[in-house]
Amino acid sequence: MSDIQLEEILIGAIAGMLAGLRHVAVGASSPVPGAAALLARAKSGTVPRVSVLGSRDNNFFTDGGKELFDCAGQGRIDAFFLSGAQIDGRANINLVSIGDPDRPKARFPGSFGSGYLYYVVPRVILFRLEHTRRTLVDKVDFVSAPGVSEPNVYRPGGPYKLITDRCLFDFDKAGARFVLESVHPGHTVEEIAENTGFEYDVPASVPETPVPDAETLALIRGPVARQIAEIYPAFAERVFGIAQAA
Amino acid sequence: MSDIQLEEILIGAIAGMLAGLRHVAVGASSPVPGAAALLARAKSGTVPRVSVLGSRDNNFFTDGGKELFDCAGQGRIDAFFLSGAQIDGRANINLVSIGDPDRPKARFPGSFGSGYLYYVVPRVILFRLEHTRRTLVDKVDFVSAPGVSEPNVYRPGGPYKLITDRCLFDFDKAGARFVLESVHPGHTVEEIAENTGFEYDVPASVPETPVPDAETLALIRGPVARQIAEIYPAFAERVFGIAQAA
Amino acid sequence: MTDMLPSVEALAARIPDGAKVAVPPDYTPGANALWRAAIRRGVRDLHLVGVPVFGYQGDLLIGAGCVNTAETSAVTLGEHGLAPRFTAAVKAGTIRTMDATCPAVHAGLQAAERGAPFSTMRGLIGSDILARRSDWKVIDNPFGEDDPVVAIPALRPDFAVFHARKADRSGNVWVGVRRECMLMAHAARDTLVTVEKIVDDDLIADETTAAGTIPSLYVTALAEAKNGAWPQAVPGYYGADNDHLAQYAELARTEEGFQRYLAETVLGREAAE
Amino acid sequence: MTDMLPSVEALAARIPDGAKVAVPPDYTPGANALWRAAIRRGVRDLHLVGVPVFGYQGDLLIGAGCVNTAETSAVTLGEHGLAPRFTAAVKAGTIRTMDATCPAVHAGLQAAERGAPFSTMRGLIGSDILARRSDWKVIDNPFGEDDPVVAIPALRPDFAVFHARKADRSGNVWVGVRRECMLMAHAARDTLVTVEKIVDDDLIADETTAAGTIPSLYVTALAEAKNGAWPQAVPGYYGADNDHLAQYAELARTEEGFQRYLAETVLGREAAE
Repeated sequence: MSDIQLEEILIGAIAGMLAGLRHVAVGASSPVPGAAALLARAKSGTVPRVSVLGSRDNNFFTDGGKELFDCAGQGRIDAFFLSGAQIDGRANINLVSIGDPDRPKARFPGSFGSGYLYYVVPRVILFRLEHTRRTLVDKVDFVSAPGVSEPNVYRPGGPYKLITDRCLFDFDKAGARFVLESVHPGHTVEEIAENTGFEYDVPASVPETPVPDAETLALIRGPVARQIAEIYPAFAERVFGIAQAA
Repeated sequence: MSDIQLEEILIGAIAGMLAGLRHVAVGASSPVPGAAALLARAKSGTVPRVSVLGSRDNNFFTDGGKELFDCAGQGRIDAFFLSGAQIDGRANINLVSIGDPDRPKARFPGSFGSGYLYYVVPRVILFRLEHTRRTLVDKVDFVSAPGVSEPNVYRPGGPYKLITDRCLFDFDKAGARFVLESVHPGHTVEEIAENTGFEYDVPASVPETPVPDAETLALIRGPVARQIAEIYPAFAERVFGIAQAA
Repeated sequence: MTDMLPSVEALAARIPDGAKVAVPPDYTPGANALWRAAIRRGVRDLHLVGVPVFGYQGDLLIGAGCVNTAETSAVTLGEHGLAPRFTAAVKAGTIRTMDATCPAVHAGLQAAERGAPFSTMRGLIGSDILARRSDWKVIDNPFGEDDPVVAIPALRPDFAVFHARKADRSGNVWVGVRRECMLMAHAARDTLVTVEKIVDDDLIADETTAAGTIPSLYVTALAEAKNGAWPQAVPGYYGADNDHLAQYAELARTEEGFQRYLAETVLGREAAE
Repeated sequence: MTDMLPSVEALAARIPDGAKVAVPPDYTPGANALWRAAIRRGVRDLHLVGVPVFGYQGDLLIGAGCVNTAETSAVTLGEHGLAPRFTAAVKAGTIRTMDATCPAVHAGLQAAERGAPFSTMRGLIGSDILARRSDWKVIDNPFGEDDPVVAIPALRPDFAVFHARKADRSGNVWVGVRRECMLMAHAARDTLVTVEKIVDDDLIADETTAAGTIPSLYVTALAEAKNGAWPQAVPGYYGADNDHLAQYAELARTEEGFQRYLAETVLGREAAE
């Protein structure tokens, strides 16, 4: 199994979080979540609908830029993916800046739809491929969207899992804390502790993140890779060796 | 001039109220106002746009049933027409019912867009072909939309004129009263008083409503009649003798 | 995702008694074949929402005793005059009316479409429409000063029901510029549609048709129903059957006449649909 | 009603200094030829509204010193990374940012489209986006209990500016499913559009094209501009010039590099447009 790549493990793990859902939406610039959603659809038929922003074949919206958000507000999107330049221990995410927002040390693109989708989509999966104390921090510098809200705030949605290049966290809504769920092959519980800037819970026993079985791997490298190449040709070439169209 | 019909006088008079406007909209079931708007466009080129609901050739909306109202809210409609089963002396209009609305003596179709358009369209022209004490009343039984509003209520629009089969009233916004402006040929100031259920002002001298000149009449009976026949074939046949398409 | 059903009867079976159902005005094709099936099935206590008004289809349902509430800006048969069964029911006090004004219906549906609790709108203040709608509220515009504005709560029908010209085999439905059908479908929990024909093309794949298409995500169930809007018009397919509508308007002026119409045109029509 | 102008220079002349201008995201064609003309003319102090984000066109305008405010949910060059001139300007404090979240931009434009004073929306509460937007307010939902909700005031740009595929000779503009352009045009006071080509057909007369068409009523002025979105894509006409955009992203990392890009690609391009 040494030839299994990190991306394939992540795709397999995320697909497992989507089983049984009706509609999964994936934002722009999200090749791994996109592939995971396509895998979930290919595996089970239990995710009949996948919307990938920026895709030609997997984007059926006909009401302009607002439709994704309207659709989420109507309760028709079950899962979405968000990231953060910083993510903190209460699952607050920062997509804006480091330091004073008016004269920041670093400035990122901006919050996109997170200030809404994080509140209304039931399963928001946080995805961050750089797992360091720089990105996973005690407290974000700017809250694009909070992980938890006061009880009187309308909040049917919120963080469900956080997956990084080292491990998978579950989010405990009641305690407003992450819980280490599994560690990817080749990584350790101690290494996670060293590289995480926020406090989190560690159960007595932490399993290894499962790697995709042969059948799943064949799906990932076959139909899923071909479909994702339409949207993310550079990603498909790098990970799956699919040559880009001229 | 004895062959000039009432409808032609009304069409000519209303067209005069529309001179210089950019966009006149006409609701469904309004053949005389529709013809007046088309005449205003034909005469002067000063009304470049006429929207007639229910028309194929004169309805350019592409955003569904809401667009007319959005368009008015944006300030892009300068004039519109409303009627009333009852209209009272403060220009309140009733399109709903006579008596207790829950067990009415008479019930009409309903308020349509009047509860909005009467407030936001600058020149709302009231049009009622039955001028009697039954229709022009002291106080309407149900206010679909009021003629005037409290000073703190957002009200860029409102009543501009009231035209009936007997006469034309101007509306004095400050005084919240109608003023007799002209009497149609063949009718008298005394007859108006007998048949009007509300109080209104009468100037020392009340002119006769002008009849269309020969050139205008040719426009009404020619291109305007042909255009209105597309939308209101029965009206065009009755008034202009244009045979309905099979 | 869309259930492709074999008949209007199967579609009508989806509408339970007491459902809140949004229907289009008469200038947009109504799902009349479906409604005839629903009447035959004996559906009761519907809360009809006119978007923003309704006509023949609602008058028929009211006359057949299927409706307990009419939430609408108007009820009209257009050039055929007043809607006689609606008028009679209101006068007899056998249905509840929730009178609206057109943009308020759109405002409520748009709040539902957006997942927002309410929309605000100008107008209405000082009217008896507002005075009688205890479900609407006047609030202060927080961006103004002493500036009252009407708040219209999200209007989320249980069902949107209409007829369209075509759908594809995935359940995407082309409505062209009849965009109120798209708003209804976005706002409603479930949407039931009849179409003149089901086509083999993918209506979403070609952007020219996609621009007027409701994606199947919003379409719960669908059936082909040729002439499904009769006696109303379907642009590009057939015009309104004005002789029939005039006859309806005449017969429906009395309860006896309406019952004769119902027996001949609705109850006796099952085999044809 | 729409002014048919002979050139992008004539269109650019319509945009005064200080205008509030709504622009589309990079996946919708931007009026880049028009913006190059505006830069050559030396427009200043624009308030750019990203609907709901912007990319290349805004970064170019910011780098050229034409912008004082960026009201947007994000600024990104997509696969080409961060928008370098935006990032530099924010760090240097030379532009004001009004950070938003996508549906809040749509909510503000929809309020303007409807002539409503504000829209309400869920989300945002507890975020620093909201904390820093003093032009937004938290109000009580009058239909709930202890239920705070965000009020977004009507967002009415002075101009909506974008590129589209085709227009007809009356000024009707076909945008297909790029419906955010229609929302922008409805909401803005004036709309300026460049198109790949002007066609002889009436785009409103045929319902299939009408369904994706902005009526000329909303289109103030229009000019044909072949390749007018370059280096962005225009679906059905040309793809994005990714080599050029990558070069831009590289050069614009420094002020010197950006000035070189500007001299070569914008100031030196007048004859070509």
